[in-house]
Amino acid sequence: MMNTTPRLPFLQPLLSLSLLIIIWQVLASTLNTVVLPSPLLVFDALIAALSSGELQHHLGITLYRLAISFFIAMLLGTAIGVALGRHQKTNAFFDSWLVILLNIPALVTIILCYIWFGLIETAAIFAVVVNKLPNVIVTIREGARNLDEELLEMAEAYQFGPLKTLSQVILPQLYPYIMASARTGLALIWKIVLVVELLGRSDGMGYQIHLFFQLFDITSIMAYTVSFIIIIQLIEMMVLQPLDKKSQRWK
Amino acid sequence: MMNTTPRLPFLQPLLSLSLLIIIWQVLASTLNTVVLPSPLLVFDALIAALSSGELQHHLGITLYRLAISFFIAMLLGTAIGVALGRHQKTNAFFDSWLVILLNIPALVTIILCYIWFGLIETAAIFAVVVNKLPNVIVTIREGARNLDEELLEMAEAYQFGPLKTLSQVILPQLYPYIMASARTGLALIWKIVLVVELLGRSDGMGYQIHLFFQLFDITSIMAYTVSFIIIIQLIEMMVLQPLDKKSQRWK
Amino acid sequence: MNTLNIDIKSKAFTTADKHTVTVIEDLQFKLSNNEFVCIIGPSGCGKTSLLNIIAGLDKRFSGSVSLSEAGTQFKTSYIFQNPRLLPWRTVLENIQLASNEQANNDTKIIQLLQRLGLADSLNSYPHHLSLGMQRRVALARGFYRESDILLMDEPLVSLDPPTARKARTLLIELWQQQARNVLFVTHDLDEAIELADRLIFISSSPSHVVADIKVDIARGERSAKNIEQFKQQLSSQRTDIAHLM
Amino acid sequence: MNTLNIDIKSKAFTTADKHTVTVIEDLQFKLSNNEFVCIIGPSGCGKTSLLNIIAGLDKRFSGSVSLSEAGTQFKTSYIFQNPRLLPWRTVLENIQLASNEQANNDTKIIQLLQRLGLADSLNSYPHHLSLGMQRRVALARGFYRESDILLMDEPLVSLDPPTARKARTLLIELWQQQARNVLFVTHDLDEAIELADRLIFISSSPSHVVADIKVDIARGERSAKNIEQFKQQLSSQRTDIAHLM
Amino acid sequence: ASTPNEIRISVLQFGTINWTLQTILQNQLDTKNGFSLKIQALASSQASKIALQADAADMIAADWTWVARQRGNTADYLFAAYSSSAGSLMVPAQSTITSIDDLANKKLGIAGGALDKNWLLLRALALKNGQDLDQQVKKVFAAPPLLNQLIQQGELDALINFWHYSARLKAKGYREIIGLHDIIRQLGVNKTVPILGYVFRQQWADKQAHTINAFLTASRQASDLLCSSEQHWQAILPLTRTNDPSTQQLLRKNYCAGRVSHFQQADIQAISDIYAILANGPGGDKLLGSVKQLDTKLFWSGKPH
Ligand SMILES: Nc1ncnc2c1ncn2[C@@H]1O[C@H](COP(=O)(O)OP(=O)(O)OP(=O)(O)O)[C@@H](O)[C@H]1O
Ligand SMILES: Nc1ncnc2c1ncn2[C@@H]1O[C@H](COP(=O)(O)OP(=O)(O)OP(=O)(O)O)[C@@H](O)[C@H]1O
Ligand SMILES: [Mg+2]
Ligand SMILES: [Mg+2]
Repeated sequence: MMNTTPRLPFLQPLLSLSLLIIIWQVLASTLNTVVLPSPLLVFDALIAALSSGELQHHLGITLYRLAISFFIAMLLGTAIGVALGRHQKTNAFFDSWLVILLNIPALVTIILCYIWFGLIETAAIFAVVVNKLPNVIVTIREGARNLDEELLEMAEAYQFGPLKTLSQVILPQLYPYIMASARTGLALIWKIVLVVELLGRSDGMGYQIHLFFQLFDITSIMAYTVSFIIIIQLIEMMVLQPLDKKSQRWK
Repeated sequence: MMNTTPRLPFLQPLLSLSLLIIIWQVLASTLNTVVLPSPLLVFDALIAALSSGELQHHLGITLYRLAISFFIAMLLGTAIGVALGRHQKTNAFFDSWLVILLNIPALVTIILCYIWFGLIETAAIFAVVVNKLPNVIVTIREGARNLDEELLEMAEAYQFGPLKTLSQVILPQLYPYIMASARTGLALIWKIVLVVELLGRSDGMGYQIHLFFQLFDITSIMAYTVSFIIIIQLIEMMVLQPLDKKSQRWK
Repeated sequence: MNTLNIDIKSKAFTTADKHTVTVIEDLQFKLSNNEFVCIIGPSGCGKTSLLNIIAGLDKRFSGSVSLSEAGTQFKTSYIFQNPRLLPWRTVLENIQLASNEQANNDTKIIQLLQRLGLADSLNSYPHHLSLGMQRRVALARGFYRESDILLMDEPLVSLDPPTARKARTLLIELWQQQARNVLFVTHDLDEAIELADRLIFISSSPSHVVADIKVDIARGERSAKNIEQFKQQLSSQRTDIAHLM
Repeated sequence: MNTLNIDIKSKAFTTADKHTVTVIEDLQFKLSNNEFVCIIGPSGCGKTSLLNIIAGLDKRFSGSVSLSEAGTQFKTSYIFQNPRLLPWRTVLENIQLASNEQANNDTKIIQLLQRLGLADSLNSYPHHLSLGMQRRVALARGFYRESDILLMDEPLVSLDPPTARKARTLLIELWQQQARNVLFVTHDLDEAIELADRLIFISSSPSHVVADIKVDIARGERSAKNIEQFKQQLSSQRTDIAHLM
Repeated sequence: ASTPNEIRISVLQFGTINWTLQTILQNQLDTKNGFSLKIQALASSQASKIALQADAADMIAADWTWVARQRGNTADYLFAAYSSSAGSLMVPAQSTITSIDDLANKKLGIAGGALDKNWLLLRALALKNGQDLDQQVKKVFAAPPLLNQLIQQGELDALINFWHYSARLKAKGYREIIGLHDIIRQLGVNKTVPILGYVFRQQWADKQAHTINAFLTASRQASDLLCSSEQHWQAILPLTRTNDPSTQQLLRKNYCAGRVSHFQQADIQAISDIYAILANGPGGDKLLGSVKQLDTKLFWSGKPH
């Protein structure tokens, strides 16, 4: 694989986004339905939502929930995933728990959390974590099962100890799995947060989007979605991609 | 990692499931709320749903949708993931499309699909695929970025050609990523199918579960969930784990 | 095969901290008439880089690797410095996969493996073999494949002397049966003199050819004594390359 | 360090098709008094398996590896048959990580690397080095770490003769500075005679010790000539192990 | 795209409209009135709105507030009144709350989110009394069934929910503080207006006016059957999804009370007045869009436009 770094790192995304917007515009004007508003309409709605300050409020709250549950789920999930991936017996025992946790409908966990904890913030965040956690575990577990045994032997022979082995030998090898988890995880958590907010919060993007949905106001839904995607795209460009580059330096 | 195969492969899951059911029973009887029905109640509801034939009908339809969209998403996602992981330029161009696709709320894609195609089966399946696809792509892409360059060079020197390289060199290395995708994917698709069925189908588990939710009939929701989890657990034990064992034979 | 012209003006690598290091500079030689050529040079001088370029794996260099008859293609077999077997394929499958024939001649593969002392490991996976055994499988893979040029990057290290001896005999035999050009990288001068038609000595990097020496002992007469004598002669006559021996 | 008793009753592997293959059977020897012992045996006989057992990496064998003074622990340095460097760490970091000291002595590391001809590669990543260079880094890593026993699995293959010579000198020097037991696996009898106090010859698998020979040439006098003479003598006296040379 | 005289209608499986529709089918009121009815049961009211958009249904059920808003977006929907059943504000039997003035600092559950018409009208009424509920109560927005559960767990002090959820609470002994129609009356509109109706495209209606009128007749006949005949009521009883006789009775009572027999100019006027109250009240602009004046053309007049 070539490691050619493009001279203008922002040119490519810009071009590709423009193309996407053009496709969107063409589709919108040929179909001409309320369901697919044109980019301009959405942009107007976005500006309106911004200038009323509403968007910032809800976006902020959702991002806050997203951030907390993301970090909890990633940390916990990586720890459990490594443990299960390395200890076949523990895994054989807990595997079915994991299958169950993975496949309980979000609806069920969310309702249970709300009923048990009440309609409070903790319940919402807990519900999101419960929904994301098994995905992280399963992905990291696959990675932990496929570690390079030669390097692990080296670490053992040189008596690295558990901490050094984890940080210097295991985690670097899990990097692609962690990144896959993080990238799909941000998206998944965002989708779960939407449902969590819909079912029992009085603020946040999910709450708002559902209000718009009741009014069938697709334009506003799109505007809110666009604002969120911009944030994620920024995280991708400012955090994840530089991280990729840094951690792949040795290749 | 030890490769000790337990003599009774079904004993472990059985034990762990029993433990889970005991915990559930204890929780249910101490809390004593409609929200957490006891295992026995859920079992009764399950039997009732089975004997009325309703469960089989809805479960069958949901599994059918799940199977089709799962295979489409996995095949397409693996292909695109490998392409993006191996071609940095293509990836730089399409990366933001992927971010967008990942982060469009399921609600939006589902509505758009239904509006465009009508409330038909194709729309439902397409909507599910659109929601799952980017997850597969992102995971496989990480794998494709981290292929062993030495083996790829070997394949090139020995003129394997694209097909043989893919099947003999690339796919075996992607195996853990594909399994991570498959395991989290079944769960994700199931969750999306629930929403897809809620928003525009007159059958399937999602449709049923939401009806039960409106009546706050948690027992029936649990019964339906349990039936689905049993299916997935069977897939795990009959298909995925033997596949794991077979493909890891060489270790 | 017609003459292969190797003319590498420069091969450079970029290091992690963005420096450019020139590894090969103005390295030229020719291969023709199904010659067996050994390449000798210090560790890190660019031998593997050179083989990679010739095998077409590395295209980012300035210069050319070309045939005298333009337009013709050549097929390479490459025995890498480490085995590079597919871990998820058995010994037999690994060798079969590398062949460009439609139908595999399993008897031939088994014969090859037998002569390399691997008759029992036909259906083993590489992870279940010792490193020396893996290297021998890689040898068999390279030998089995029909090709116009055989590249070998220190193929016989990690083998015990009797096994290495057998492998050398086999190599020469196969090369005489299916004539082709061979480029053989080694650090072992004895081995080189025993095998080669020509010895090419390479300087440390940025590397170029410092000596191109014909081994003029007849193939039948390469006894330990004669090899020792040739070596003595070489080191006394060519003091300029004494530091490479 | 007190005496290390190696007594392996049996070491077996299970292959992919569920067969059990016994690789080592009744292999015993002792290590004491900071000896330098070379192990010689055919490829695939179980030398690496033996070192893994001694290093404590493989616990699934019957028999024991024990110290004469029970209860004491020993620290190993292990130079594997392939480099096994952490790809995401630079040369310097790889060596630092392997040390069990609290504070690293970078000057010492740099000195070591310099003597191995790697002064320029301090901050390179392993992937950017040639295989021979990677092996030298692994050497430096093993040498740098303080330990009671140094295990080396064919550490000097893939090195050109001058570099290998330098590495041998360095090894002996370090061993004399920081006395410890050394187990050195090699296929090169010359090298073994030059380095060792004792040569242990091992049969093909299921392997056991077939000869345990003291090298009685004083360390100052191990010239090429004396080594050659020792070899001659050995092969004429011990015809039972001629097939291993 | 449907065959002549056919109506494809998408409704909630357990919604009250489905009681009526099932009765039509069970008694062949559709063929008797000269049309054929095809019911597509869906699991959420949003799903039926998608169905209408996707042209997978000719007719759905919705509030006139939603229709008004959609007309603002150039969707040419029409509304034919069906029921005036409406939600109410409920409290536990032993609660100290006796009027909306007592709501201050209480935990109030609100179904349907911040733009629910029940909530907006309640706020308008409170504002008229000099109280800003939006500031003064602890609002809890959540899904309707979840709210019903939460108030039974004592997590809420009061709850505004949709009418069939309120009815279930009432059957359990919960007390109604005020219903939507009382709120409207106190706001100065002295008429019980329909809330829910059948909604369809104008384009379709222009071609199917006769069928629609036949359908509306059948719908009224079916409702009357349900309220007058015990046998017919028993036939749809499973659709109420409750085994408790008192809840069943309450549901039936409310259902029958909500029937709309005549829809006249006076109703349109009253709805216009309510619309004006909503539009000028808090949150109204969001619910109804920028249109401050009800477009009275949205009501089905019985003939093509
Ligand atoms: N994981 C394994 N599973 C099955 N067999 C194995 C495994 N590891 C090694 N063996 C077998 O054990 C024998 C000894 O292997 P080992 O690596 O110890 O040999 P060695 O003496 O180091 O050889 P070499 O000189 O080639 O490195 C070989 O025949 C090999 O096939
Ligand atoms: N990917 C790379 N990036 C940067 N430098 C590299 C890279 N690959 C090789 N080099 C440098 O190129 C030089 C030659 O490497 P090469 O592997 O060709 O050596 P070699 O002659 O095969 O050595 P050896 O005998 O040790 O195998 C080395 O100095 C190495 O540091
Ligand atoms: Mg090399
Ligand atoms: Mg070995």
